[in-house]
Amino acid sequence: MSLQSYLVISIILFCLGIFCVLTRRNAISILMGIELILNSCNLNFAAFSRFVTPPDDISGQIIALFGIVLAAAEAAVFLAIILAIYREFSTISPDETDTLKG
Amino acid sequence: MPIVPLISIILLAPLAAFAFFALLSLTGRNYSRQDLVSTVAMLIAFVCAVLLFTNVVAEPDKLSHDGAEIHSLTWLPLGSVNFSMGFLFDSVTAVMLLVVTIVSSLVHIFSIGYMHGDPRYPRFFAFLSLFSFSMLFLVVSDNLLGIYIGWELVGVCSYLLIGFWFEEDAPANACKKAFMTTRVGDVGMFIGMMMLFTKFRTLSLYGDEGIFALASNLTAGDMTWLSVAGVLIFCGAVGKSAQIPLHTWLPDAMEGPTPVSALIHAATMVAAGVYLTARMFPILTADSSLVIAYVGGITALVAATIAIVRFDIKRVLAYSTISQLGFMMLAIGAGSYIAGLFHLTTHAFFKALLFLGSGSVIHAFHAAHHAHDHDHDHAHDADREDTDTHAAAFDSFGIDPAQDMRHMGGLRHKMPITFVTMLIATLSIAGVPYIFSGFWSKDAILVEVLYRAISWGSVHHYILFGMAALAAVITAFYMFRLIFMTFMGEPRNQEMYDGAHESPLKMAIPLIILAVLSFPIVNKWSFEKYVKQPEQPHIHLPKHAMYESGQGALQAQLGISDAQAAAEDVHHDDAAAHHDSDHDKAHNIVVPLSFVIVIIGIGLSALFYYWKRFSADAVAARLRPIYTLLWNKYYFDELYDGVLVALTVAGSKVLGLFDLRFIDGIVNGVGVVVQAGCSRIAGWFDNTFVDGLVNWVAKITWAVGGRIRRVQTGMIQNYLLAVVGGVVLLILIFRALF
Amino acid sequence: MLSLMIFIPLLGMLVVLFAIRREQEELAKRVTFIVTLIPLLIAVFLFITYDRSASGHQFEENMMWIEAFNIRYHVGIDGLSVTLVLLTALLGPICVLASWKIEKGIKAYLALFLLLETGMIGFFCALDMFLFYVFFELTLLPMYFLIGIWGGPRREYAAIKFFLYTLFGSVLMLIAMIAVYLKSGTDDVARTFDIPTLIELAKTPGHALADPTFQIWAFLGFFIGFAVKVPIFPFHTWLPDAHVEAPTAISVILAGILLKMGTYGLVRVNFAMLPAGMDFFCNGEGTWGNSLAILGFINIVYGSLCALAQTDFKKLVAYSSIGHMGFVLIGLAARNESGLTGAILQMFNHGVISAMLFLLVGVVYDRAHHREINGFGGLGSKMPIYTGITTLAFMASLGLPGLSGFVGEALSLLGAYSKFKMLTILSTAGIVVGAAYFLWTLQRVFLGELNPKYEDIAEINGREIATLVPLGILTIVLGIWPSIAIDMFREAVSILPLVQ
Amino acid sequence: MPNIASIPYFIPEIVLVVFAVVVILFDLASKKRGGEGAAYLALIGLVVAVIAAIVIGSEDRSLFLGMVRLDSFALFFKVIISVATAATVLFSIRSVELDPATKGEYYALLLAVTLGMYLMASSTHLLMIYLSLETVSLTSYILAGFLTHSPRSSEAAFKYITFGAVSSGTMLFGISLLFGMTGTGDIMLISSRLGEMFSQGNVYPLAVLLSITFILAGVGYKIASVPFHMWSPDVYEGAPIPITAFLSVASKAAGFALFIRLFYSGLQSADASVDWSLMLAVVSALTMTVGNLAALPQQNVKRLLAYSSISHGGFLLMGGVLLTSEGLQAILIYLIIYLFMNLGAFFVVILIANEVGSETIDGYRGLVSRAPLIAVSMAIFLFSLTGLPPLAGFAGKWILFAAVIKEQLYWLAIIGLLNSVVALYYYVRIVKAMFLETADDTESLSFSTGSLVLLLVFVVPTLLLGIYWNPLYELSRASLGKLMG
Amino acid sequence: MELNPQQLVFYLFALLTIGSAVVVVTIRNIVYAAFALMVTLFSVAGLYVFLQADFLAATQVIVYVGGILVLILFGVMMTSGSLDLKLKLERGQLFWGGVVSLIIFGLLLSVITNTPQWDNVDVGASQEPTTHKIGEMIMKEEFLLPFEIASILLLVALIGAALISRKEVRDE
Repeated sequence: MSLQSYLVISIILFCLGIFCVLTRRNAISILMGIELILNSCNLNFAAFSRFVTPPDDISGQIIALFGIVLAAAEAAVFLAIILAIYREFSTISPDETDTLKG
Repeated sequence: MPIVPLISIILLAPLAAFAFFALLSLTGRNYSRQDLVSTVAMLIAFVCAVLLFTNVVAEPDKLSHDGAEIHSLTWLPLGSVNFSMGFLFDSVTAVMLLVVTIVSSLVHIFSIGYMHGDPRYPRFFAFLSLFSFSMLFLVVSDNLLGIYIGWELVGVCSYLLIGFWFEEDAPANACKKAFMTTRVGDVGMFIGMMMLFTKFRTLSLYGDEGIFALASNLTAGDMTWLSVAGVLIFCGAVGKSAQIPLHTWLPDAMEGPTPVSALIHAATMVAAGVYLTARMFPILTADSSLVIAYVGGITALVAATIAIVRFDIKRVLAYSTISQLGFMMLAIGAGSYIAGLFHLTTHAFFKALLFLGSGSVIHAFHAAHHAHDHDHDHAHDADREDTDTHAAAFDSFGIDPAQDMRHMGGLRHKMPITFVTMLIATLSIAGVPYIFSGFWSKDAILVEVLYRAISWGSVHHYILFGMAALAAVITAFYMFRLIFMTFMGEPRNQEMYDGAHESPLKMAIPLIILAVLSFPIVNKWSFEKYVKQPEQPHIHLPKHAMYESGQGALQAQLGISDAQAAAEDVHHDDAAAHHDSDHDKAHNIVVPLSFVIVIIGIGLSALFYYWKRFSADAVAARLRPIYTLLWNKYYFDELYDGVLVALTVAGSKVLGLFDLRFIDGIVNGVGVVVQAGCSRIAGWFDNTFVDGLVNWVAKITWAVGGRIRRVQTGMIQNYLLAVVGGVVLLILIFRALF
Repeated sequence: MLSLMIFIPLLGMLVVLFAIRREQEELAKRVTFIVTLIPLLIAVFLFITYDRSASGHQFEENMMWIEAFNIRYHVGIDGLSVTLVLLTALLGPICVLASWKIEKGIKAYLALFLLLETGMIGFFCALDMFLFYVFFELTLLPMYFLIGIWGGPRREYAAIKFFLYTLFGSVLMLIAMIAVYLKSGTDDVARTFDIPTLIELAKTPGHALADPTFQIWAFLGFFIGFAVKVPIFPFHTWLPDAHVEAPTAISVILAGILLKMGTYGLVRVNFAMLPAGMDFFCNGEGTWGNSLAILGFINIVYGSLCALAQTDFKKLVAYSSIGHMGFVLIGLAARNESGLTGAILQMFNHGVISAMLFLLVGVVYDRAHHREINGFGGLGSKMPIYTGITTLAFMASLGLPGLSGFVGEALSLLGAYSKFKMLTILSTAGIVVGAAYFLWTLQRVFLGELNPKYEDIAEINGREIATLVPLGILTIVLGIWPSIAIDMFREAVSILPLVQ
Repeated sequence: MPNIASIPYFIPEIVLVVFAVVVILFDLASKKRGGEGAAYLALIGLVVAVIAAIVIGSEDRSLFLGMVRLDSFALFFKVIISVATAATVLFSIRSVELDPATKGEYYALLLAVTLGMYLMASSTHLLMIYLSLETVSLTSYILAGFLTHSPRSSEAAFKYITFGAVSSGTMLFGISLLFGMTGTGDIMLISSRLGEMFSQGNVYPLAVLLSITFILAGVGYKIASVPFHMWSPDVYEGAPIPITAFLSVASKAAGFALFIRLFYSGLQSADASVDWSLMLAVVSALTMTVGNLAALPQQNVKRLLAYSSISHGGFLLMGGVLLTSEGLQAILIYLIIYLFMNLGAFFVVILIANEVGSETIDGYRGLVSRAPLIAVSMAIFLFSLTGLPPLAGFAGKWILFAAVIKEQLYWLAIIGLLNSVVALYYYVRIVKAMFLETADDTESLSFSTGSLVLLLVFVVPTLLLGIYWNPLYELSRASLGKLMG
Repeated sequence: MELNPQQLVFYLFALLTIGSAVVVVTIRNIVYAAFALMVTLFSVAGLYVFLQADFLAATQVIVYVGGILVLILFGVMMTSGSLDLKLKLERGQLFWGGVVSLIIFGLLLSVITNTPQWDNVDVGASQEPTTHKIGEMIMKEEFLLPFEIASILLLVALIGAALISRKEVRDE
């Protein structure tokens, strides 16, 4: 299991995340896409920590740890905003929230 | 006598008179006796001019061109180039000063009577003063720039005075036309000045650094541009002196008050062109001289023929003036400086006299008209002619009755002084030998032209001589036609005749004085004695060049080179002897010819209009087919403007039409085209294109702005696509780059 | 001394804004009038005490302003600027008098006017390029408001158009200016904005500033900036709009001073500082070598033809300005003594004459409330004094010798002829057309039968005459004895990079 | 410097945290919720933090084992950010949009976001960079969505967070790649390692390009550069005006601080082969052009100012592509000036929104007769934003373009300056409405003295800094410190 | 190439990760998508184990699966009302999204195969459990500051999320 095999998984996740974010028409799906992206990043860090940095340096893992924490915080705020939006627009399909434009 | 102070007084006196008026006007008031102010100022100038003339009398040889006194100071000190402004005093200046001040003074006096009762009476005199100042300034200037300044100033005074009765459309149009037409010529003059300045770095005429001194050193290679420059300067004179093709403004200028016509459009301003051409005499080349001579000759003949068919007394005189100015130009172009200036002087007096006389008649008739019709109470009604009525030659409608000779006749009984004085002037202009000044000057011109023809063997000068002689005949004819129709015979309009009366004394006195001046004593005496002909170094120059380049044979086929060859021979042989013999030969031909001219001219005129042996109507009737044809083909003329040129030979009356249709038509046409076409197009271009371009850029900017705005759809995923797509694009572009 | 002159109006502005209550309109006008008199007095003093035999700058004040860029507060006047400073100072009080009838927000109007005057005087005095630019731009804002608030029906359009055009020009100028600054030194050798120093450096062979290629580009940058202001075809279209919409006094300032800022800039910067660039565009060879003269020619003929087509009195005068600026341009392009003298003289004279013309248009507009030339007729009999003054102004403007307009025009053309023969000859057509439109206007407005509508039209009043008389006197005096002006700048011209 | 030893130098940040907590507690404790006490407490916190920061000084120190750096550059931005925040607090007091009931949390969040920005200005580790960016972002999302009863506000928050999350996710991916290549998170080390790699040819340039571009997505979103700008008009329009002002100034400033430190300290060595400065130059040109063009048709003043602030971001970015200290100095100076003029303009928007109840240009019609002082101030701000002398905006523009032209990027300078002409057009639309048009309602508006004084606080520097800005230059040079070579 | 069990498991996880992620992206039912995401997150945790990042794997499971996923499910429940919310896909968006994603994939693929630092990496002996080390680094060494900041961040997120979601409660 070379570094590349992890990286391939990671970039696939990343691209799927991007694809998801771009094409799903539901706010929560977008959040899921974001989570995919963040996961791919974390996977990267973990992989680099294992393969690139010296064995005793686990800073990559720690960065990934922080990534998880931030993802959680972001998800919380995101969902809170989605709730607010839902209350006001009664929908969570993002292209209907387009009163602000031009 | 001190020169500078006197000249200063001459200039300042009329200027002060004008300034007095102008400053007073600013406060909204007028001094009712402005006439006295101006007249006195003019008389002071006259006295000074007389005093100045004593200098010439005292030292007749010194004050020729070589010894001209120049008093100049730097006017525009630019550093390495300086424009000076100053007085040039030589015998010509002295004579011109005298002429101008005399005529001007007399016109002032005449106007006191003539303009009496006009609501803008003070203004008239103020303008006259301003004009006198400008004219005098022009005369005393020692450099082209100064002359140009005076030149334009007299032009603007002419403008103001022609348009003096601006409430009427005709004067308003005429003054504009006069200014515009002369300005076209002035531009030519200005270009000529630019050429000279660029070459010589100065516009002063005399002195070691003057144009003439520098020009005398020019070589054959410079002749072409010098000729062009000379002709361009002459353009100014063409405009101002109403030479063909810029002559059309002068007849219209008759819309001005008659004293103005006498002063400006007969005696002084229009003669300024001749004066200018004479001043430029030393730099005239063979080519430019010939151009001048032809323009003069053609003008003399064409204008004379036009004059035959006029019925408006002032227009006859106007065409006569054009014709006489043509004579002067011809003289100068033919190399006779003295004859040209001499004729200028004599003409100034007798033509001023003729105009004032006609003014007297008009004034009298106007009074008669006035008695008849109470609606008109201003003098200017007498001067009106509807310029739009081109049928004037054919039809009496449109000519003011007070100016229409067909209403006159037999006035010699009513207005003896006017009749006698005008008769003297007419005899003078007709060139009745020996007794009248006009003979001497016209004779001099004919002699000079013929002399050139003989001694150079120049075909051109023979032709010119023929034109001049013919013009002289016609002059005698139409002038006596005027006299006969106006003063002789029986009254044609009894009502008006009855109301006519002799003019008051203040109008009569100037007539008498001018009549005296129409006798040769004064003029001839002064001219022969004091005015010396300057050298024309470049008349011979092309000759050398020709011989040196070995192209003599080819050039010899052309008339001009014949003339030069002849001149060269004269130069190389015993010039003086040759000169005398040729000159005598010419003289011996011309003097008898003059008799013939006068007799034919006056005789024919008498046959037609006095004895009525021939009916003018009958002749007209015989020519009527041509006429009717032309008259009915009004549109045809316009359609084939160019064809009219061929028709000019058909007769003088055709020329009359030609004048109105063609030249005017061109000027008007150009005016219309320029105004309606170019400027509109330019305006349109400006609005649509130049502005449009800018607006277009603005529109594009807006449109792009709008598009960008539409990109901002408000849909978040579109935004995200932009982000990710943007990243991809950036990477792809920069990957391609590196 | 100069600083006093520059900043007194600014001070006056503060006084008018903060020390005078809104309802004290008369007081505000009087105060402004007096404030504008002070620069005039100073300007006259400068004019009298100016050492005419010296070529350099006089009354200099020079101190450090922004050290980081070696920007200095450097003011001074030389022959080129002293006349324009005088003109500006003279038009100040005249314009205040001409604005006496303004009713809407007079306080703000006067304050903006004073700010404008500071900008204009400062511009002509500035000897530091940065300062020069700041003052150049400083005139924009008050102008925008003065046109936009107090102007005619299309004022908003005119104001923004003026603003945008000028700003467009000035940004290009900004680039050129920064480039010149950066080239004037290196990181080790101090750079400078000092105009006299830059002029010297640009002459020094081998110096980066003297590099012809650089100069050509810099020239273009500056040129476009000034060309918009002058205005030079095809950047001129803001002018008719702005002039027509602006209130009378502001039209006077626009034509009298603001246009001169462009030409003054051309002389001061393009001509003096970028001789190689100038040479490229004026050497008479090929398209580029004739380009400046061609533009001058186009301005003359085009402006005149456009003027001929106008039926709006004010627009006609506005277009005539374009034509007259062409003479300046062609005189400059000649790069010789007479051309340059003519151009500079023409700047001053056009300032005086066009100011008169606009004031005169204002007079008749105040009475008739329209400016349609064909809508008048025969006013000459009802308003003789007005007609007289108008005739004087028209004659001066169409270049009648003996009045000031002639000298500048004639010298420009004389100078230009030695370089651009054909173009100059073609340009003389402008003289004829100029006469045509002025005379035609004269005829349509004043001659002929009196339009019965104006049976009761009032003659020009004392206040209006008072605004016109000083200008009229200048027109005549400078026509008769132009050396008064020429003496001022002869030495300054002599040190410019002339080409004989 | 080890962790414990670092703490004294970290007092400003600690102060902010403490005050944030105190504000919440105070707000909970105080009987009258929604009072201005919380605001003034927050203000005090900011002042204390700034004073502390200044007292601590700007001696170059690396704190917390290389996580953050204390230097003059950071200090400069801390002050700028604090001023902007303080202004925002003052604006918020006067804003009628905000629900008084939640103002306590609001001010606490403001302090928290300030903390995040402090860190953005001083982070020297990839993790800290990401963390600080997220702190700021998350708090900003909340602040943008803070308005009750306002769908616009919620929508703004939603768009903001979606956009921000994707951008920062992308950035994190880029960071991970960079980390993978260099094996470290310390940007100084990254710089030297990248330099080594490039000099040894031991690198795949596309990888570097890719990671830089991905990182740029995060940074660019913070400074709202094209194509990462699209959130900002919508968010600016929807968010409470004080927050809009705050985002357009403080957030942008912090973004630039981050950008400069990351790109100049960390990635400069990569520029040789991956010409990111050229890439950014293109981005900068696009940013200002798009911002300006899009601003042209706007009717909503807030939105118009949003686009204007995008274009100003483009201007600022111009200074960042030069790789010269002049360019960075220009950014710093421009930021100071931009701070005053932009905040001033937004303050006027707040005042008008309060009094007239309109955010559209029509609401500004005839303002000069209703509130002359406000109208004149607004005109000054707008013309300063245009960059007309003698206003401060010109000084900023001047220095910026001088730096650009010095590097002979003439094309960029010309685009920039032409943009300023376009900018004039839309700024003048507001001026036109205020001065040249007449109001339907001619009743004159009255404003509290405090508001007017606050307005003057922005007007005076906008005027003075245009006339004399030498100190700014000196300050910026000092602030740049050792950042450049 | 022969597969040892370890590799087999790895590929299983890899397949699971990608497969479930594809499901997340493509499936219409949002609840299914959420469950697919759970699988993904679990598999990633598994990969962490392979990377000998035991603490990370644990955190992944606890925080992601236990926290975030539950949040998401709550969100789904609270917002959509009906569980089978149909998601419409806009063709243009789908197309361009696909294109962009593919391009990025291509670029990244090129990066990971060509970056010299990531080639032939020699992996050392298996490491000790990382929990202790992580604790050390976070509490004592350079990651102290990020840890504290992260805690503040979480606090802010807490307050903020509460504020925003509380907002409509107050509305009533």
